[in-house]
Amino acid sequence: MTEEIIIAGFGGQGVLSMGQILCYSGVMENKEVSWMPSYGPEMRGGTANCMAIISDTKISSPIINKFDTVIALNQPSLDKFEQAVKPGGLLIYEASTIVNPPTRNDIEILAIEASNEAAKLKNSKVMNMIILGAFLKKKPIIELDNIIEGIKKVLPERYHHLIPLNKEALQKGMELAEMVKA
Amino acid sequence: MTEEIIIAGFGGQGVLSMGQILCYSGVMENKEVSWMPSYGPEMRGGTANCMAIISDTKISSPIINKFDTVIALNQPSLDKFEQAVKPGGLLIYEASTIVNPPTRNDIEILAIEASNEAAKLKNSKVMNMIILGAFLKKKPIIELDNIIEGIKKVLPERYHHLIPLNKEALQKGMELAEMVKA
Amino acid sequence: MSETKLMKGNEALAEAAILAGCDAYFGYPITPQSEVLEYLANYAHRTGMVVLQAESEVAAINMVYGAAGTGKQIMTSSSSPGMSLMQEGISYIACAELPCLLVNVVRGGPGLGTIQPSQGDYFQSVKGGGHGDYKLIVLAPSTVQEMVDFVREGFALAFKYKNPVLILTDGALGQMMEKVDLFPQMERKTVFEDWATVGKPKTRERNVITSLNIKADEMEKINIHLQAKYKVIEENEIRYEEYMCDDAEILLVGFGLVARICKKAAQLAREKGIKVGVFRPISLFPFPTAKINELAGKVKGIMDVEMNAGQMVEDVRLAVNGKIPVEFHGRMGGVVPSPEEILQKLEEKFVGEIA
Amino acid sequence: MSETKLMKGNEALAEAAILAGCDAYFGYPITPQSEVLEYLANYAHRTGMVVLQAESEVAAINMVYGAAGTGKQIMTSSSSPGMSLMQEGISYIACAELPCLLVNVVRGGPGLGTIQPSQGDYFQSVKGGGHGDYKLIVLAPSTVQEMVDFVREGFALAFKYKNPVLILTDGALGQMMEKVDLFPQMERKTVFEDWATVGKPKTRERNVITSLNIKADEMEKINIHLQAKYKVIEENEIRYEEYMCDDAEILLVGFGLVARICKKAAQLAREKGIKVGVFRPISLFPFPTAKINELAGKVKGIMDVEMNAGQMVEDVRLAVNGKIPVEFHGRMGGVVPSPEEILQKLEEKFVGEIA
Amino acid sequence: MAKVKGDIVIDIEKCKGCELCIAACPQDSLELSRKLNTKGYQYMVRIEDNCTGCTNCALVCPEGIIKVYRQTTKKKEPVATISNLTGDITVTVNS
Amino acid sequence: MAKVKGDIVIDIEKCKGCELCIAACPQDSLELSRKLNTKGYQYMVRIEDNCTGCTNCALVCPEGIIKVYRQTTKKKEPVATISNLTGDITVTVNS
Amino acid sequence: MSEKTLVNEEQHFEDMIAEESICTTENLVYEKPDTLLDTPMHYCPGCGHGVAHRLIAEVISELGIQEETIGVAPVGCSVFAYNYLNIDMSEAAHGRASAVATAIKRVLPEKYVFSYQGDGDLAAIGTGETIHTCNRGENLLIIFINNGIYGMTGGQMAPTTLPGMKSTTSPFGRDVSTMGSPLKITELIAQLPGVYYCTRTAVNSPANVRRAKKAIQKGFEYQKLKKGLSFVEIVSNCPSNWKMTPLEANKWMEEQMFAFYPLGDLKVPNDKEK
Amino acid sequence: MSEKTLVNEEQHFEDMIAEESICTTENLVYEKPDTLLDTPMHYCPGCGHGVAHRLIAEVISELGIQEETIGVAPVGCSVFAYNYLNIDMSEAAHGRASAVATAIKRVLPEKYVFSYQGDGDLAAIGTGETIHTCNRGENLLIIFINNGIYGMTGGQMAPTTLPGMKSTTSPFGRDVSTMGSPLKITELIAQLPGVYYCTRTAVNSPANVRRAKKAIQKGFEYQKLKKGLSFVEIVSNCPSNWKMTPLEANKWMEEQMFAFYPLGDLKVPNDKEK
Ligand SMILES: Cc1ncc(C[n+]2csc(CCOP(=O)(O)OP(=O)(O)O)c2C)c(N)n1
Ligand SMILES: Cc1ncc(C[n+]2csc(CCOP(=O)(O)OP(=O)(O)O)c2C)c(N)n1
Ligand code: SF4
Ligand code: SF4
Ligand code: SF4
Ligand code: SF4
Ligand code: SF4
Ligand code: SF4
Ligand SMILES: [Mg+2]
Ligand SMILES: [Mg+2]
Repeated sequence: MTEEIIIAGFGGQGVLSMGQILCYSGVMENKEVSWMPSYGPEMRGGTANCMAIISDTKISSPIINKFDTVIALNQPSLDKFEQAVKPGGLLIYEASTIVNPPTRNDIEILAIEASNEAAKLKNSKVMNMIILGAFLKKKPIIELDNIIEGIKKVLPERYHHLIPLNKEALQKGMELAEMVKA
Repeated sequence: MTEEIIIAGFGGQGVLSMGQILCYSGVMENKEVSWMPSYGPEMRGGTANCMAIISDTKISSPIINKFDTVIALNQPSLDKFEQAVKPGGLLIYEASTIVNPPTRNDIEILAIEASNEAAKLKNSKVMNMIILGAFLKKKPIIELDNIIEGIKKVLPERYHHLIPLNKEALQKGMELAEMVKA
Repeated sequence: MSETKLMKGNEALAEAAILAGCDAYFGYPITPQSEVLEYLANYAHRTGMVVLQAESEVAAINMVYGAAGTGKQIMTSSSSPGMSLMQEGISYIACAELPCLLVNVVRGGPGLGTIQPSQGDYFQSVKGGGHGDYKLIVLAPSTVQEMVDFVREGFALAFKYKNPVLILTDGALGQMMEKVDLFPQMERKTVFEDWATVGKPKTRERNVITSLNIKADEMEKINIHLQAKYKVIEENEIRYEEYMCDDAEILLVGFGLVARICKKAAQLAREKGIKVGVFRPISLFPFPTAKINELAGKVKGIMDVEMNAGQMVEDVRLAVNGKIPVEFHGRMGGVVPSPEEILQKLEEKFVGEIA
Repeated sequence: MSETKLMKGNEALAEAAILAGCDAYFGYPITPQSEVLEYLANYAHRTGMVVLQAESEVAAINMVYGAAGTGKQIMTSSSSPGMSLMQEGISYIACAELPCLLVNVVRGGPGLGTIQPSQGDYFQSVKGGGHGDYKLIVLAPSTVQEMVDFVREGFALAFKYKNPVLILTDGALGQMMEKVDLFPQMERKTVFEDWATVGKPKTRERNVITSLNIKADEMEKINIHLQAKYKVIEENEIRYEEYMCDDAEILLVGFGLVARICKKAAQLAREKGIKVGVFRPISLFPFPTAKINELAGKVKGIMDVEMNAGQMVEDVRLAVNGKIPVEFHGRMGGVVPSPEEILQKLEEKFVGEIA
Repeated sequence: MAKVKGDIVIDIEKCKGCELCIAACPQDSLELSRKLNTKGYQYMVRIEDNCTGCTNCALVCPEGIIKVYRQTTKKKEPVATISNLTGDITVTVNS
Repeated sequence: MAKVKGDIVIDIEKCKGCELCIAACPQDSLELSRKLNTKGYQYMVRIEDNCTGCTNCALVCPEGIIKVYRQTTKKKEPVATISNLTGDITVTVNS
Repeated sequence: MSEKTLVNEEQHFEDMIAEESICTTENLVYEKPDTLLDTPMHYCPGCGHGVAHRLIAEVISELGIQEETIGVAPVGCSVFAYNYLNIDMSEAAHGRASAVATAIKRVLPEKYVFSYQGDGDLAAIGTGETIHTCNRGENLLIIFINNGIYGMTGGQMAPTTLPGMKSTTSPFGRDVSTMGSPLKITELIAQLPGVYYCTRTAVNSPANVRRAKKAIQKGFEYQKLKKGLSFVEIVSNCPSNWKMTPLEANKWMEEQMFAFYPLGDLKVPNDKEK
Repeated sequence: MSEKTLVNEEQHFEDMIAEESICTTENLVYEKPDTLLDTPMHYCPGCGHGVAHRLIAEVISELGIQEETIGVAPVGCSVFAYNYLNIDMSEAAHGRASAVATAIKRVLPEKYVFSYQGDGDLAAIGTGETIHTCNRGENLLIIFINNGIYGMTGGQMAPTTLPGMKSTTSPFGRDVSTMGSPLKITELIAQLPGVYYCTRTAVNSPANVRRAKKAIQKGFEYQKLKKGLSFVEIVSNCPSNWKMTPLEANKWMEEQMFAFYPLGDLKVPNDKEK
């Protein structure tokens, strides 16, 4: 198994930590992982993205330009990376703010209204976890328990009381993925 | 004609200006010239030397290690450069301070008591001009008049009243060379 | 007993410095390597290692010079513009034969450039960006694991040869996270080197750290000594990696991150039936000249890939010495080539050669 | 109408700067080139040229950057350690495409080294001692006359290509006196370049001098543009000198002062009946690669001679590309090789080849 | 003090919602929007009609995006050209 | 003030004839030699026998080559070993 | 955001249009100057750099010297100042802005030249250039944005970081015993004879903004009169790296920074030899 | 040389031998310290560097810290200080001696560390390092030899060159309007909180030599007490480049240099916050 993912959105949407959580969780399952942020000035206010690779075998290039899964959390990211999904791959996007939805038909597309759902959970910050849940539903490459362990690694100690909420969000995402699929 | 010379002595003995005078004078006679000082920390108090080349044809290397003429104004310089005279070449040295005179017999050697003679002229600074005179006697490569012109170039304006004295010293040197030769 | 962690390249490198028993780090912030200083500021107290944010890179490298003169394990890190400012100091360190570890997390140049990854400082690192004839031992990691390993190895080489060692990496390796096995905590230096300026006991002559010798012939002797040392390093310390080279018809050559992308390109090529191998120089000085020359006898052509306008390719060509064509593909200014693009260029350049 | 004078290399170069209409000089004292600043401090008032002793070489090169941005004729000079400190600034200048004239009167390195002549900074000058991919146009004079001529020529090239030009010379050429023909006084710059930062009139967009482009793909475009420019320079600006190359069986290759010593060695060789020619690259970048390659087809071997541990020899070897053996003889740390010694080495290295 | 009538126009698309203008307004005329602009920021809106045109908000605004108007006592000139006026309004309302 | 008996010994081979000691000597005991040492410098000599051992000359000497002696009132110890004494004298006179 | 006063803003604007608008050219009492371009600035919300830029632009516009002014941007968050100011500008290497400005002024002595520098730039890596530019009394203006931190690189300690203040490189707070006290470089500079005018301002409040503008204006005016060097420090904020909201940042600045860096003139023409 | 008092010196010495010599070990009241090696110094006749070296050696010998002291020599005429001082020493790149000293002290906090620097070194190219080393209050001693000129490179203008003073790069005299006023860096440094002790001395007269030695001694003692940075300026001469005899040079120094650089303490422990 090798899963090559890019996650893109605004800075502050939790783009980088989503990738990190996947990688930390991957490590717990003894997988090979690599996480590559687009660092730099865009991080300030602008857009941010990271590539994550989770694999059973050694990872050669940590930088790639075609992905098994693209996760886009805003319109610019969606515009930029829609074409980067490998044929037959998966595209997940946060749908609440999208005006121009994707158009490809050779890939699987999942539109998740994660912001709205997060609002329902009374914490807009868990939007990314909802999306992550949706992803994991589609690509169950890592055990949910290990994802929780990964969250513990990425979340500073003082926020660990929010882990149940994050778990809830993940599950919500999984549900939504189920529904969209249907 | 190509004359390759090295002049060596203590800093302050007028070593560098002797070479410069030869070169300036050479320029007046439309000769090719090059003057290369040993610059650097030795200049302070220690020893100094310069290589001068005067030639009718274009000068290739301004740095050489065998010379037609070596002029040594103190013991260390004599010790260092005696072997650098080409066979059949000329070695002139200031004899007043020399304890170990040169020993080669495949070259012409001129010992000039220039310091003592300079003292007689009541200006120890013209010691170098006496030596230069001796050299010019042996190797009349440049007209005396042009040497005087050369001195004018090298000597700061405010010392130009000393030119007659220098001329006298040059002539003294020529005389001495004559005598030694005899 | 080693520990597996998921770490950012820069942080892993900093952690490795602590574990290697590094005695002091002097540095100045610059993207994309500021995490090194930041990590050390947070964790170096574990060993009591000195961490000092200098007022500039010029100060930092001269602090390295001073501290390295005491015979301790000293390091600094910077990125391209900062490294340029260090060139005078590096020349001094190399000439004074001080062991120390330098890290350049290269970004796109020239000038202020970008903060994206690049390999544009190969020449500076390998040929000597500072004045005079000197060599750094240059190691180019291609994984976060090597960012860790080369710290320990770098210090060992630095002391073995009394020579500065440079880890030449790039912004991507500095910023990316991978799994790393950390080595156990090593002791900090407690024994003084006999050449070090630590205070002169009665039992020995005073030690002097200097790079000055005002007499040309003596300065030449110093140079001859240095060149002789570099020869020994060339004989003993060449490091490289071969990947599917055995049956390769075409060789990709690249260092650092690029080598990994080349591997992926080679995989893609093999999927298409093109026998491509990858040769990765790990030590850039000493350069694996002989090995490349040997491989040049076995393959039809070489494509060297770098994130610059073509720098290491000169050393590859010098090694190949005209035997076979050496092509070059480079991306500049912070752009990272993709595996697909490398394969495509390879096909273009060796259109005749490829079955 | 030109004037013949006997002048020290450094002073002749400074005089040439005044005559060329140079607008400003910024520099910091260092042996063996301090005479440049000193001469200018004495005589620059003739044209009103700005002469400023900076607080350091780092300040000086950044002053050059600032002043060059106004489109005027700006220069600096230094010697090896000082040039190392300028590397960051030079990389900025090259990237911002500012015309200016740099002079390195090389001394023996590395480190503080000696103040005697050397060619140890060839790599730094030609490969780029600063970070990133950039090129200086590098001219290597071998006479005091060329110290004069290359100032004028250097400014012309700098403006033609919007590129810094480096005169790479050495302490001996700086300190020695030779006859020079000076050219007549040229006008100082009065017309503003359209890209210069001189105050934005309403009639144009503002001008910005920068080397920053935070987007990697845009920074790559800047690099592609620079590389294309360097190609054009390579096509148009190669300079070299041949000396008795026509019937030569062995070639001595050397630049600057060394080429003159090689000529004398060639004379000595011919006296012994050995047909030796001398090839002198004048422009070190662009390097006369094609010409050397051509000559390599005609001679049995090449001995490259440098006052360093072997730097330009790499470019010679790249040019020869394995055709014939390329030997090297170098002296280091401020020692100047003698003609006799060169001849002897040549005989040793080509013992079989020489009739 | 006679009440002066003032007003402001801001370029909300460039507003970053820093709230410095809000803190600087002596009239408490300003607040943040609930909606986000396309850059993802809440932006500043005038919520009270008591602006005196004191310019405080504009002075402290880091983005330089506040225009301040104050009604002068002298007889009004004909208003600016329609195109200008529309321009302003368009920006204010929609962007 | 009781006149104190002093003396100095200098390493003339290292003297550079700067004359700073001469200027510093309150007793005018010092002068430059007419001869040169092997480095080419005139060197300092004590010309008057009125030295008080005040150390002024030694304090200002840039070369650190002046040893100063002052006769103590207490009974003399046997003089230093002959070899030492000779050594000093040799240095003073010939070098 | 206080919910009670928040009205639906679209409705609100519609109401406004309905009213007779006073927003006419003749009523315009404040707008950004022409010299400030419309390009949106890349600064974080609430960052003082924006205000400082605008003030420079205002002064240049008001003095009518846009065509004769050359600015020098540093390496720091304000590296892109040339994207916002509609004048000829040169970007300078980190710390060297004052050397760059010196050279420009020397070759173009009739033009107005200023450098704009952060505290890392001016008081750490650029200390030598700063001191010597000031000491030579170069006839130019240095604007010094002191936000007590390295903004651009993500919040490392600056020479001006306050004692005990946390930064990414002083994670346990600045320890003056190992990291030194904050460097009051402006106090040092004020003593150099080449410096004609030296003042410390801020842009946190309307009153301070006005004073800062006045100071910048003087800097340009003295330059015209060839008086030598003017040095205007602006104590500023860095909400992002201080990890505060802009309002918290300004409050902290007023309480902490102003205590250490008191606002006011350090050297004024009448008091030159102070 | 006054002919009248000059006696034949060889005769004179022979006379001395004839007399009973008082030059015995027990009568020895002054000789150069052991820490100063016998190597002849390369300095020009009358140069102040020699005295300064000797004083450092005396203090080190007297405090008995030869085994624990590490010196840092600069680039400048005193680059060879390590040839004369019998202690472990590091030569530093031009201007960076205080950075080098900082690092040595940081890794060997129990040792004594000093840097020895000229005015070009410390106050021109090394300004940044000087200010920051002092500001951090590094626990070491900086000895600053101010001779108003670049000695080693042949007499170029230094930051400390006096107004109107000629040098090879100010051949018409230092023009303060273009070259700035002499930089009183010691006055600046005295104000930094990290600096514990700051004084200006000279070595032109026996009394000043004694004072200078005392100052150097304090510098080492405060270091032992971990008080922070001590800064000892020694106003010195450069007969060669001033183009004067040593005596003329010292006279000129007393008249001109001391007027601009008045001797005395700038900061002493009791007056720390001055
Ligand atoms: C030679 C060099 N060193 C380091 C850097 C990295 N760097 C960029 S900006 C900066 C500091 C910025 O801080 P400051 O000057 O205070 O400006 P601010 O961003 O706070 O406005 C640093 C260290 C660089 N670009 N060049
Ligand atoms: C980077 C660098 N720049 C310049 C020099 C040349 N240089 C050597 S010493 C010196 C100045 C010496 O003056 P100062 O520090 O006052 O010491 P002094 O000789 O007067 O005692 C200079 C400019 C150098 N060696 N290295
Ligand atoms: S102009 Fe004054 S009153 Fe009007 S909104 Fe702005 S700050 Fe408030
Ligand atoms: S000050 Fe400016 S940017 Fe900040 S909220 Fe107000 S209008 Fe928006
Ligand atoms: S010790 Fe005093 S009295 Fe004796 S020679 Fe020296 S200075 Fe003169
Ligand atoms: S002070 Fe010293 S060097 Fe100078 S003359 Fe006296 S003994 Fe000689
Ligand atoms: S990082 Fe700080 S200084 Fe930079 S733009 Fe953001 S708030 Fe301003
Ligand atoms: S040049 Fe000046 S400072 Fe240097 S040794 Fe000579 S007198 Fe002393
Ligand atoms: Mg800052
Ligand atoms: Mg000096």
